[in-house]
Amino acid sequence: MSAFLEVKNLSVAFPTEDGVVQAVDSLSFSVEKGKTLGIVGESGSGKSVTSLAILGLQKGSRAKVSGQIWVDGNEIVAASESEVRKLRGKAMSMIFQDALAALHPYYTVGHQIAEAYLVHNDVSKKAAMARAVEMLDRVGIPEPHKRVNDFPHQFSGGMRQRAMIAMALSCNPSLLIADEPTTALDVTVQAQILELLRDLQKEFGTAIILITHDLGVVAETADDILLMYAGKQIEYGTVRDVLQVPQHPYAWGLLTSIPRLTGDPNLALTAIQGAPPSLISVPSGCAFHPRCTYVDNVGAACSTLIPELIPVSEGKHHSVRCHMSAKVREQLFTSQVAPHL
Amino acid sequence: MSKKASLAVGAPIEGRSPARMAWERIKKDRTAKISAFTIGIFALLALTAPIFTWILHTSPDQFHPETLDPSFGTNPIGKLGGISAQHWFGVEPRTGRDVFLRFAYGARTSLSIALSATALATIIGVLVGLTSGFYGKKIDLVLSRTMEIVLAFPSILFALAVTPVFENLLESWGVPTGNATRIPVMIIVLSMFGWPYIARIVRGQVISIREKEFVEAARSIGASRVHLVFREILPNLWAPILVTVALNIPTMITSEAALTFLGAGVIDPTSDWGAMLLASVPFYSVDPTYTFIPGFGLFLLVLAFNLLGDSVRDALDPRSSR
Amino acid sequence: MSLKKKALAVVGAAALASTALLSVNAASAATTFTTPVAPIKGAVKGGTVTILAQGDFEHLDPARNYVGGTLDFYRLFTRTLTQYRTVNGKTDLVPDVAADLGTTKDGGKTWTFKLRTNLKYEDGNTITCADMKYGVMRSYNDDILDGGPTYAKDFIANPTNYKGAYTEPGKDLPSVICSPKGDAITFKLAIPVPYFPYVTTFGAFSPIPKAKDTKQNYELRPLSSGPYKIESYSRGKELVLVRNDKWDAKTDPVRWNYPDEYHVIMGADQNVIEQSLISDSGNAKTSVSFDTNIITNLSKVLNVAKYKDRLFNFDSAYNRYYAINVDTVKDINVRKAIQCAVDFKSILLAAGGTSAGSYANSTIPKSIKAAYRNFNVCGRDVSKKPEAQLDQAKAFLAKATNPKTTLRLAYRDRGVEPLRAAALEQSLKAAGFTVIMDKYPSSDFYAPAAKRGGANEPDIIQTSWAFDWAAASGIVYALFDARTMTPEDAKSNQSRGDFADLQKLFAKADTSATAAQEKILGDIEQSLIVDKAAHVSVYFETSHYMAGSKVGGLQVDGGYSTLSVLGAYVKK
Amino acid sequence: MLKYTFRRIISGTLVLGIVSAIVFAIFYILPSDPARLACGKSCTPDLVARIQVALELDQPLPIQYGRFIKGIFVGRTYLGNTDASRECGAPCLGYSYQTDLPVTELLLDRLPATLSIAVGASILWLLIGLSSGIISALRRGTWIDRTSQGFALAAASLQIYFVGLILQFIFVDKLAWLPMPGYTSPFDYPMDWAKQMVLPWVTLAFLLSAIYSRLTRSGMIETMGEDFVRTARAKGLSSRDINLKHVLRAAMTPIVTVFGLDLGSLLGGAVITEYVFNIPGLGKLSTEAVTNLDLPVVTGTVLFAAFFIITANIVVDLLYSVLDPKVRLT
Repeated sequence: MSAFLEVKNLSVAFPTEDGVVQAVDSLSFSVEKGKTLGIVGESGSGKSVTSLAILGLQKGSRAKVSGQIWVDGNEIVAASESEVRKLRGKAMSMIFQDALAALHPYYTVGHQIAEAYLVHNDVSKKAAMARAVEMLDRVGIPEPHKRVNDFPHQFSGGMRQRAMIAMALSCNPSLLIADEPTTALDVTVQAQILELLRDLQKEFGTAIILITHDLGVVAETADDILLMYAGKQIEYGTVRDVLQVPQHPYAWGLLTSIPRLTGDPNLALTAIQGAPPSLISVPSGCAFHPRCTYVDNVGAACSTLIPELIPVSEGKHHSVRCHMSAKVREQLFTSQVAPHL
Repeated sequence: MSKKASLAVGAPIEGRSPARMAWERIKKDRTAKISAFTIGIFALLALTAPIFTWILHTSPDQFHPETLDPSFGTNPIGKLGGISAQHWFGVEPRTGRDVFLRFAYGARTSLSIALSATALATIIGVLVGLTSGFYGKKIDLVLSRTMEIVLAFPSILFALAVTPVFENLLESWGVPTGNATRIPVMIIVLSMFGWPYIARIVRGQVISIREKEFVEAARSIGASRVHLVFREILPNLWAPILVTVALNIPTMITSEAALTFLGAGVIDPTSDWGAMLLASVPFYSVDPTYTFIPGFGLFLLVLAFNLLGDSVRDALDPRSSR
Repeated sequence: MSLKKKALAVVGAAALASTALLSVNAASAATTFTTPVAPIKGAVKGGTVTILAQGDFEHLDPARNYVGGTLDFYRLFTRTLTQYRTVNGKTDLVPDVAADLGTTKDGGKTWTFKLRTNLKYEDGNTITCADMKYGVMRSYNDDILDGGPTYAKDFIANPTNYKGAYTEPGKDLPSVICSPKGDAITFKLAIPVPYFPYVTTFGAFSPIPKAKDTKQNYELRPLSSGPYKIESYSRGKELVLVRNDKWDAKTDPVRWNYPDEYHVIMGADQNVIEQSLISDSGNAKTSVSFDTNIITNLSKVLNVAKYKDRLFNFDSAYNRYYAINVDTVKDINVRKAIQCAVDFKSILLAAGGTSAGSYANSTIPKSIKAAYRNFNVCGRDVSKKPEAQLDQAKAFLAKATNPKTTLRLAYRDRGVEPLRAAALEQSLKAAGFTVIMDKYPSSDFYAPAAKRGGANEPDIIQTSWAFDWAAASGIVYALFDARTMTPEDAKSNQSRGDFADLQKLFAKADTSATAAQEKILGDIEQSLIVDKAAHVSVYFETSHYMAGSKVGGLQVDGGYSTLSVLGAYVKK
Repeated sequence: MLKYTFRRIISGTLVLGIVSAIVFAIFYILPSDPARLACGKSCTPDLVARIQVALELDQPLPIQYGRFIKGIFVGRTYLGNTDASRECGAPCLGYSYQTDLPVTELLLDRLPATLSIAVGASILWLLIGLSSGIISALRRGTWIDRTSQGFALAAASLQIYFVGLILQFIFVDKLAWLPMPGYTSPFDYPMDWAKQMVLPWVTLAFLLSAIYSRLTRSGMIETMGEDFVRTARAKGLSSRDINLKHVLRAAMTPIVTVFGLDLGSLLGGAVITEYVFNIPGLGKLSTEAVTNLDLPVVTGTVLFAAFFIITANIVVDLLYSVLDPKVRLT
């Protein structure tokens, strides 16, 4: 079975007054039906831009998109807006980060869900509203037939996020992109939402892309992980591989900065030094090199050459972008990183 | 009329030397440069008007009956309102006064009244806005209500109506009649309706700045209120004030011309663009040049100020729409 | 410009008019016009003629009416003893309630008019001689019925010192006598008034039944004796006239009755009415105005053919002049210098050029042939050389033994008057004078300008005069006779002239017959302008009235110098 | 909502009261004597004294003001300057010095002309302003956008009294397509009414549509960047639906506000437009009254205009709560 979503060499660039911003650079990955891919990175690393590119939402803007995106056999990058439009909402839909901003303030929640349903289904408005109630019920909104007439601002944060999910799922999409769906929510609600996503995935066999900066969330929900830094994928593999034997120093940094109940409480948490780079002036060579503690192991290449994405080991679905050799990485991981995990 | 809509002024400017950054942006902005140049020309014309009196050997008030055709509705002899080497913009019907000189001296009147009114409105607006925003509570309530009430006045109508009243008042204090009372009255009336716009913006800004750390810091080391207001808060307000002032000037210019056009402004023989337009009404159909010149001058100057105002706003707050 | 000022100016003249002589169309008095007026060519009946007015009528009470446009208009419902009839551009005096133009056997001291006996009011009652007499008697109460001319009271002999029908309700006015049959009325006058039949055109000589007189409220609903009656009158807003079916066209030599209704709509301002008439839209098509001269849009309407057709241009009675105050400007050479410095051209330009008026050397118009003199002012024919004579002005100023080079110019802040004053200021300056411009508010000008003495007494007064009827007597007595003045108030003698030689001539004129009197008055004016240099007439104003395209039958009325609506009809 | 409306009306009335007090005070403290102004041409000191009593000018100012306010709400009785007393029914704003007509009546007489201008012009400027603004926003950066926005910027810098005369010169004098502007009753002569109103409408709409075009454009563009618009696209809505139902709907709210305020201030008298075109509306009435120092009429027009502005403010606030569900009126 070929992957439901196949992204090949995706690049997105924005021309600005101060030069071209390469927001996403030659990204390749795939997601199969019923599976979840977690895309992880700091803000500005290109996660959201990638998701918008998949939905073809940069069409008509100044963004320059290149590469290929195949959704259920349809290529998105070269397709026209009207062709992509037919796929949106139905073949693929998206849950946005800030549900308050992402919902229209002047329309009721029910109206907005029904609207999404109406676009792709030739039914009466009444039937669409019934669908909205059904979806709200499904995502766990109490008294959905009443709340369906509420405006977004009348919902609590968690409920708004559920409403977003209801809207995104109203047409049973095959691909769901969830952009930081739980960031703004408190932990219990966060768990409920993730639980909900999992249930729905089981029921509908949806492919999910979960965009987050929270490795913990990914660990719980995803099948694959894609690690992004400054617009590039720097590590890609199964959750198991990436979390257990992470290859990239950035991944090490991320993992050691998470407090764990199981680890050695005497070991200090290490934070990644420095700040994420501005996309206007991406460091030359490996974009991570100014923050990388292991540059000395390589030398000049780090600041001059952009490392290739190479498989960690032959034939394995786990790749990394780093100048260090596999051997050095393994050594460093076992000696310096593993103790902190 | 809808100036209120375009007065949306951006958030406080932060970062390193915002003035420098804004200046850099303006220097790159061609529209801003052309506008500034146009305004400069008008200002120069206004300043050097007496030189032209000397060059043309006549004054803006001098009648030239020889340039008029007494039978044809007192129209200037010759095409385009009597434009000639002697009378560059033609002459006025009925009197034969030189239109170029009246235009130049009119720029003087219009600009000086508009700028004085803007200055006065800004001073009042800033003081009221600062007081209202900084002290809050009852003072704020009273001042905000005052602004509300002033804005509820039908401004043109009221300005027209109070002009004779103020004039009477000044006269009763011994100021001679005519433009000696009219001009100060106009400045007062124009600024009377101009200050609330500025005060409103300043107040909003002060409220947002008031609680900022640096103010808190100054407060904590026991700085006086005057020091706080003038040394800590005011310097951070120059950007929104500048934008408001920049966009206020063209409004003042047009209001001045409108008041004069409606007969409550500058009185003949003092030159003024609004007065020229008013005087052109009986002749617009036979001598459109005479209507066109002050009208177009007014348009150019206002457009230049509007464009420059927009540029200043964009430069100070690039996030605002462009 | 409203004609109201004409009336105001005339009030002053009326008081002196006791010896005046009417010269316009005097010859027609010999003929009688008792037959109905000939129909207007092409006129049709029906429709409504609208009259646009800036304000309400000052007074509609016949005894109080003294305003040009209203004097024309009120004839639609008021008949007077005699009246003017204008047809085909010719104005004649005709008997109206009277059956003849009056006869006198004692050189104008006693006048008898035969009366028509078959005339009816709108209520069906017959108009009687007693009603005519009552009309005169009530007009004596000019304290209550103010505003009108006082000719009746001034001319009719009053041996019993009668005070009016309201003050002395039981008393009689013995100088007005009705014949036993009631078919003739006789007036015994205090002095001979050869032109008395012209005086009887005024409203005091209209029939008013005593029973219907409501004193000062009568003007709200005057009883009609003409072809129309008042249907409704809302002061300041609207007056509606409808046909009066009791009126008999066969008895009326003056009036027509083409439209079904006349509507007077009041309260729009000058420019609104001008534009409305020019636009010819809506009911403006059937509209006309008698108080709105086209001023603001004059250049436009004069230069566009389609407007010209609807425009009525005619000389008004208005003369614009400068009075030179001989009390303050004592040296004749200074006055002559001022006279020479007056730039007729730039002043008329400021007023609107030759379409707005015509140059005049004299305040007596050319049309008053018996009195007009074609003299030069400052040695030149002003209609040919209207420019200022600056060299002569400077020469005169140099000759002055008592030089006065700083002059106060008094003028009114109204319309183009400040601009005209500015034009004079400039030429005076060019001649070497310093000018202090004294602008007075429109509402308060005549009194301060006429005040004698004080630091602010003007040296030159920019003012105007409109004659009540076309005779030198209506002009010269009012403007130049020193006897009108008091030590404090120059009244209408703004130049404050009191010259012994001229006063002698006045005395002679007082007792002279018509033609001789006019000649003497003409001499007085010429002397005052040429020899005394106390007066500079600049121009006569031209009236420009406009009518809607659907109004026909309008005529320039020689009696009232206005556009008459008597023959108006709505074009089909 | 009802409670809020009620409260707003109360506070609006209060503001109107303050405005009226200020207007009243300024005009009646004025050195020139109202009685002298009301007296007219043939004035005598005796008559002035009589008028002073008739107009109650001999009373202290607060009492005069109190009676003035009483007149507005319940009417009042004037002595009249002759002998009969006059009943002036509520809302009584006194009598004009110039025409002696009740001010209320004068205002109502002039209202239709002003209403004609305001309604006609506002329809026109909304149509032009909104459509050009929408097109500009949708075609952002294209020549259509640049042309229309350049035009709008220029138009916003033009003056009614200049454009009015120039348009009149072109369309009335040169081309003779239109009659001189003025006011005729639309009920008697609808075509003539429209023809005479065209120029005032176009002139006013020309300038205001420029402002609305800029406002609409910037509002649309700002809204287009909102997250909810992205959501709508992600749902697969057509661009038509997105622009009309999502973008425009959100961008309209502030425009409705501005429109309400503009219309409100226009209803009090389109002073300059009426003056330029000589339309006998409220604005023209007020300029005439100012020229003649007809204080009761001046007071009346200023109050009437303030009434419209304040009412417009209240209506706009209520409307806002309907348009924007987030706004809660408390």
